[in-house]
Amino acid sequence: MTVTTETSIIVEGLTKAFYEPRTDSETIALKNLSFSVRKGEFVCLVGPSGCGKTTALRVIADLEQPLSGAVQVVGGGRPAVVFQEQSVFPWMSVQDNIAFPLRVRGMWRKERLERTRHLIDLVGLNRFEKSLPHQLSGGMKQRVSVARALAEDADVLLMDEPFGALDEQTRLELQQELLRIWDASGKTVLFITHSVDEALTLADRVLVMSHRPGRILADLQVGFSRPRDVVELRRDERFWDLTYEVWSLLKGSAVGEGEA
Amino acid sequence: MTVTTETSIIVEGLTKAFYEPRTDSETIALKNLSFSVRKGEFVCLVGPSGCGKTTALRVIADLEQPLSGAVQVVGGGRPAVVFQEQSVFPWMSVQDNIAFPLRVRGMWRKERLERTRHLIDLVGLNRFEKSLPHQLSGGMKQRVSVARALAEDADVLLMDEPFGALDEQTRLELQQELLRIWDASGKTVLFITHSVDEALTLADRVLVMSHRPGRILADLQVGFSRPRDVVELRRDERFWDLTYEVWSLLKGSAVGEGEA
Amino acid sequence: MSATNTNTDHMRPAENAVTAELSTQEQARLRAPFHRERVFRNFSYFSPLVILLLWEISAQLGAIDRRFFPPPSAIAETFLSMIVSLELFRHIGATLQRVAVGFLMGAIPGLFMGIFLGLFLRPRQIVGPILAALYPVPKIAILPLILLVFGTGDMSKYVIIAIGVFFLMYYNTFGGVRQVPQIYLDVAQSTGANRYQVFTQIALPSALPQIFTGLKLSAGTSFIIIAAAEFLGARSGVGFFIWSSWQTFSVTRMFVGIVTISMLGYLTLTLIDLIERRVVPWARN
Amino acid sequence: MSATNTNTDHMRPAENAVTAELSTQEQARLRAPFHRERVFRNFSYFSPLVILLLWEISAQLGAIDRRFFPPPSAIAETFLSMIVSLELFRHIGATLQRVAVGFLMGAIPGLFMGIFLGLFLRPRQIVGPILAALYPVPKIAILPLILLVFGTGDMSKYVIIAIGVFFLMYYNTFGGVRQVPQIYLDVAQSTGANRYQVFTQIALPSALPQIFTGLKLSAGTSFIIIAAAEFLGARSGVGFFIWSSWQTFSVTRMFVGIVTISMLGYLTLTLIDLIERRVVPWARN
Amino acid sequence: QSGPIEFLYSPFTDYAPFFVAQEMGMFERYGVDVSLAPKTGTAETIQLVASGNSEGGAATWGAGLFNSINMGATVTIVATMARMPESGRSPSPFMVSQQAWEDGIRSVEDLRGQRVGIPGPGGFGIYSVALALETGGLTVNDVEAVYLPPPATAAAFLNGSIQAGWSIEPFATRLEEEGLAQRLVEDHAYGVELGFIAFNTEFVEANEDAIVGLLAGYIEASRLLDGGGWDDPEVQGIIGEYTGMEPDLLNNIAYTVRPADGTINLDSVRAQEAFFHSMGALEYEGEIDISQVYRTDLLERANALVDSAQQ
Ligand SMILES: Nc1ncnc2c1ncn2[C@@H]1O[C@H](COP(=O)(O)OP(=O)(O)OP(=O)(O)O)[C@@H](O)[C@H]1O
Ligand SMILES: Nc1ncnc2c1ncn2[C@@H]1O[C@H](COP(=O)(O)OP(=O)(O)OP(=O)(O)O)[C@@H](O)[C@H]1O
Ligand SMILES: [Mg+2]
Ligand SMILES: [Mg+2]
Repeated sequence: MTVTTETSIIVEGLTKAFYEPRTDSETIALKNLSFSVRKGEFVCLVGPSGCGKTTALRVIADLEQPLSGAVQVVGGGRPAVVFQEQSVFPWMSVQDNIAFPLRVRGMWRKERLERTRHLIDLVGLNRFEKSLPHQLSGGMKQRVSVARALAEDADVLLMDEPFGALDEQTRLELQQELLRIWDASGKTVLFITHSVDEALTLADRVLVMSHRPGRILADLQVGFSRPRDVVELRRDERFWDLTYEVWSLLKGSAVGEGEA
Repeated sequence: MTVTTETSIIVEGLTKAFYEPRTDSETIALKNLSFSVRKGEFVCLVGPSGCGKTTALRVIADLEQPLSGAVQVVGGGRPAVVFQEQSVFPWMSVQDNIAFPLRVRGMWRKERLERTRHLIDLVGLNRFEKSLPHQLSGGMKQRVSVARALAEDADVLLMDEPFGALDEQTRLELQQELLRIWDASGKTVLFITHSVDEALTLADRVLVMSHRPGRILADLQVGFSRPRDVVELRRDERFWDLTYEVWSLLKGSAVGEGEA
Repeated sequence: MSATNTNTDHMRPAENAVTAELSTQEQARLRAPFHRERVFRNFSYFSPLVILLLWEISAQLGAIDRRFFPPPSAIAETFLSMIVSLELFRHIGATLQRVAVGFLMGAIPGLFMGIFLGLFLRPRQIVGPILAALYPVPKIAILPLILLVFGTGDMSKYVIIAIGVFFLMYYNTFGGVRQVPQIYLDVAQSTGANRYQVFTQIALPSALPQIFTGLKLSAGTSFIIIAAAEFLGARSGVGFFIWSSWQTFSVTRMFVGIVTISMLGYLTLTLIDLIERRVVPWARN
Repeated sequence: MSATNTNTDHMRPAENAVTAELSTQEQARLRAPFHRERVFRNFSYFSPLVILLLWEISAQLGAIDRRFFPPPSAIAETFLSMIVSLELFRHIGATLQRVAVGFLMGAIPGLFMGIFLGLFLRPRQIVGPILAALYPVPKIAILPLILLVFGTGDMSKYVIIAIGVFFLMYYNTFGGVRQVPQIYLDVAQSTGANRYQVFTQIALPSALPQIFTGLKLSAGTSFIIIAAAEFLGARSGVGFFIWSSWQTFSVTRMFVGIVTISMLGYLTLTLIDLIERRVVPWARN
Repeated sequence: QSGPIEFLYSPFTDYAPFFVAQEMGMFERYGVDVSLAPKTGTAETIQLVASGNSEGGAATWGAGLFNSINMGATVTIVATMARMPESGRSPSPFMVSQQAWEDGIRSVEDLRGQRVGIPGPGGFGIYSVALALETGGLTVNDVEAVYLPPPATAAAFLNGSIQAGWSIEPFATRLEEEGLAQRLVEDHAYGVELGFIAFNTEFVEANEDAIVGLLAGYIEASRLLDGGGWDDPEVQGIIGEYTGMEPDLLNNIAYTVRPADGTINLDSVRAQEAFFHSMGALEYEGEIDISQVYRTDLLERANALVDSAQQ
């Protein structure tokens, strides 16, 4: 772990709402959200569906503007993003999709394909380099998105449920790879997941959000030593304590959107 | 459990391949896949990403034709399907999306909205009936798809990772609701999931698929009594035995696509 | 390894969170861009006036020959006198009526043909090439034949417009339907939707954005075609007015006609834009 | 509660599964639809011949007036004699050259303007209405002005075609770009792509299907327009040939011209279709 | 003047002298370099010439010309382009459709209230139709005018959209051959001035010699044609090239003619002006001052040139 005391992401009093001119109505997605992520830290964000996780991530990625409050990504470079939605370009082959961030930087095709070859290995798509996305399964497309974000080699990685559609085996492998890359590179990672297991396996800290409009309900330090063994972890009493804590926080908060 | 001895879904020697005329190459998704599902049974299908689960489901739903082998859905009516992909119609409001299958049957708008109101409750989208999909979060869209499939009230329900993008709390709630509906209605359910936990929580039987081209590696009976309590279940030794069995099956089979 | 910083109010009752409201300033800031947009948009409808302004200036400065490009002020003068004498209205009425009928006669079949061939492979393969072969037939060359079949009256003008509109609507609708994501068709098929339902519930709405492109192209083209068609066998209509003015070298009157027909077209296009904004609310922006 | 029916071969080495192969019959069955499709498609290019057949029959049966609709066999005869005398080739050459130049002069700016206005709000709001106001200006009415500005030579013909093509390409490209899913633009923005890259890497490929619709419409329209443009002030080209045949009521010759120009248009449309199939392989079917 | 003189024409046999002069080297012989540019109507010709975009051109009389002169178009008229012959078959007969003929319309009087095809409201066509109707005591207002160009006229004759209409050779002959229409009046327009040759005024003033040369070539070609040259296969080939007509169509039809010296019959022009006045097509009162734009000296010099060359 290369967590320092420098701050990497600062979210301060962030409020974000969506306005619908047709009905002159508004949806408040985030209200006064504050948290920060230190440089090199791996933070997971969990919270009920529709609570504003994606919205927060989009504001941090500078894809949306805050209504009030401030968001800052400290230090050079823009964050790399893995989107929750299917975001693979249908007109590019798997390898071109993955190498796209390098193309943006003006790298030659030969070089960028060389540089991203190991990412194709990493996500297990070796025979599919030249396939177009419509020839892939749902999980395979998701793996392409992950590889694309890793290709950027940014200091900050924003990941929105990146392993959502993967079988456990592939998911575990990619989790391990992500941790390895994170550990070796000192990247800052903000990782949205709906799996408490996953959050506890990966994170230094878990932020638990309330249901919409999202606020931070709890900021839990996850103190397990690294590298973490998935099976070992589950034998640890503290794992279940934390799981229980997160669950009860979510339970107190997550109700069907309309039942509140 | 209302499992009878009648068969509901029969898959017999199913082979399915995709041909790419540009390169004159083929991808064999399924090779000689055979299994059957009894009427009223709840069967989960797990397997590595890209192994052909979605393909199998699409053939059963009559959206693709088998290359060889046979697929039969016994008894009246076509199955209801929840797709893995985002499949909510962007031009329809949440309530119209959910009521779409009833519209297909020629029901009047008033009646079909009435009939589907409880489904909107069920998936917790009460304040969003009139919202358009682009105003929803990823998980909310997925909940719309689930509600739409339930609106069909078909005898056979085919679900492709329906709860993939949901937080655990919402997911647990919907799992319980699904089980309740299944129990009350005697539906046959074929449920694809990448979560072994989920499979063991829901299923009467778990089918484990090999990596591509997909075959059935194991057909595991899940004998827990119902209704199942999620927390209780995890205290049961057999749960962990089964988990271990599935995992080791998957581990033996699931390798990155290209590494084989 | 345990909660260090649990937000103190995390046990607030959930209702509280839902009643969370925006401050007045936030409310205002949230709406401001939309209001600004609306204002800007309303102004932007008048941006074509820039052309007239440039033209007026060039004419006044003598940069362009006033005999052949009379300044908009002169055109406006004639325009007003023709409005007062109601002369123009007769022509406008005739043109609008022909455009409306011809437009509908072409757009409706084009729309249906586009959806139909977009959805079904075999008809597409057989009928598609036939339409592709008919499309480039030079309409002006077969005008006498159209007159032969439909007479010199308004029917032949409807038909001429309808032919032009048909192909624009057909190709755009077709393209739109071909781009309907397969998943939507799969959903429809899995619910047992029949062909008619796939037609109306899936293909049509999903192709709407491109259908609107077709409508805009068709509307613009209708006015272009009617101007040409009214050169033939008509005694009324803005196209006739332009042509007869030109025959007698009444340049200012001719420009009154050109500006009138362009304005009619522009208003129609703007109207379609407004309708699109209402009917396709899910599109980007 | 435990494995009851474990497939015996689940421990087969993984390689085995990958080397799993289809039987020869399966191979054949897998490819059969594609071969069948190819054959059918190749045949379907000739479906327009059906029109000629129906026409021939009607003419032979006397159902249509042969003075105005001479049977295709008679047209073919004249056609052949003109091919032999090389007379037609001069006209075809002139027409094709004008169409090619005019098409490019209109399509390229139309494409760029469509992408540009599709991506950027402010330019769209200012320039969009100006284009909408210019689009319905009746081209035939401003022909004299075009002649005045561009002279009586080929340049004015290029310009006339270019104007028509411009708007078709602009509106279609614009529509396509407006439909680019926001997520793709978000991806580009998050990787720090500059405007030029968004232009070429995202907006252009994503709008390609609709751009192809625009290309097809433009190509068809180019041939329609050139026929009209060559009516006025040309002494070569298929349009001139048609027109002079009409002037002398040489109906069979006129149809030779009409069929020639339609065939040129049809071939161009078919060519664009083939290119589309290669360039947009990700589209449905 | 550098480069060739751009001279505007329409692809009709009326303009044949220009084609012949160009292709048979007559312009060249008189020392002018001419490039013939096709155009459509009188209005375009005037516009292009007056604005200096083209140096000169030939076009037909009509409301367009009168109005443009009135509004100060800077053109100078120098010679006639063509006129109707004084006798014999008309190159532009007034025709009645076969169907109307069979329905009993055998004379101009029978056309009262019927539909009559006219090419347009401002040119020779409507004037010619008015003259034809006058032979039966009718005016244009006694019939229903339907504006149609020749090709559409054929269709309109067949489907009964018009009962009678203007026509022109070789279209008229073809209509007869196909049994679509018959000649009803032939003698209505004898001697009527059809068109003129005009140049940009500034250009004329600066290039008198070139214009004299061009006119000389034109006069020589006219004399060749009106002296029986129409039957020459070489001439027919040239005309076919410019008009898109098959050479055999050029036999057996009537042609417009030109006086040997190319002068304009101003009385005919005045009569046309009066007619368009009566139609309300002119934007001024009274007569325009044609002499202001009509120069005869250049034509005289050209005639002298040709005469001396032909001796
Ligand atoms: N339309 C297609 N064209 C070509 N290949 C395809 C197509 N659809 C699927 N495939 C291939 O078939 C295989 C199985 O795909 P499928 O979607 O069934 O996988 P899956 O088991 O659902 O995976 P996941 O869990 O990732 O969704 C994959 O290797 C994929 O590349
Ligand atoms: N473009 C939009 N217009 C209107 N409302 C929106 C828009 N995007 C999001 N919302 C609303 O904002 C809220 C938060 O959405 P967000 O996508 O951030 O949720 P989330 O936490 O990512 O949920 P999930 O886990 O389901 O993906 C939701 O209630 C949603 O309806
Ligand atoms: Mg989200
Ligand atoms: Mg799948």
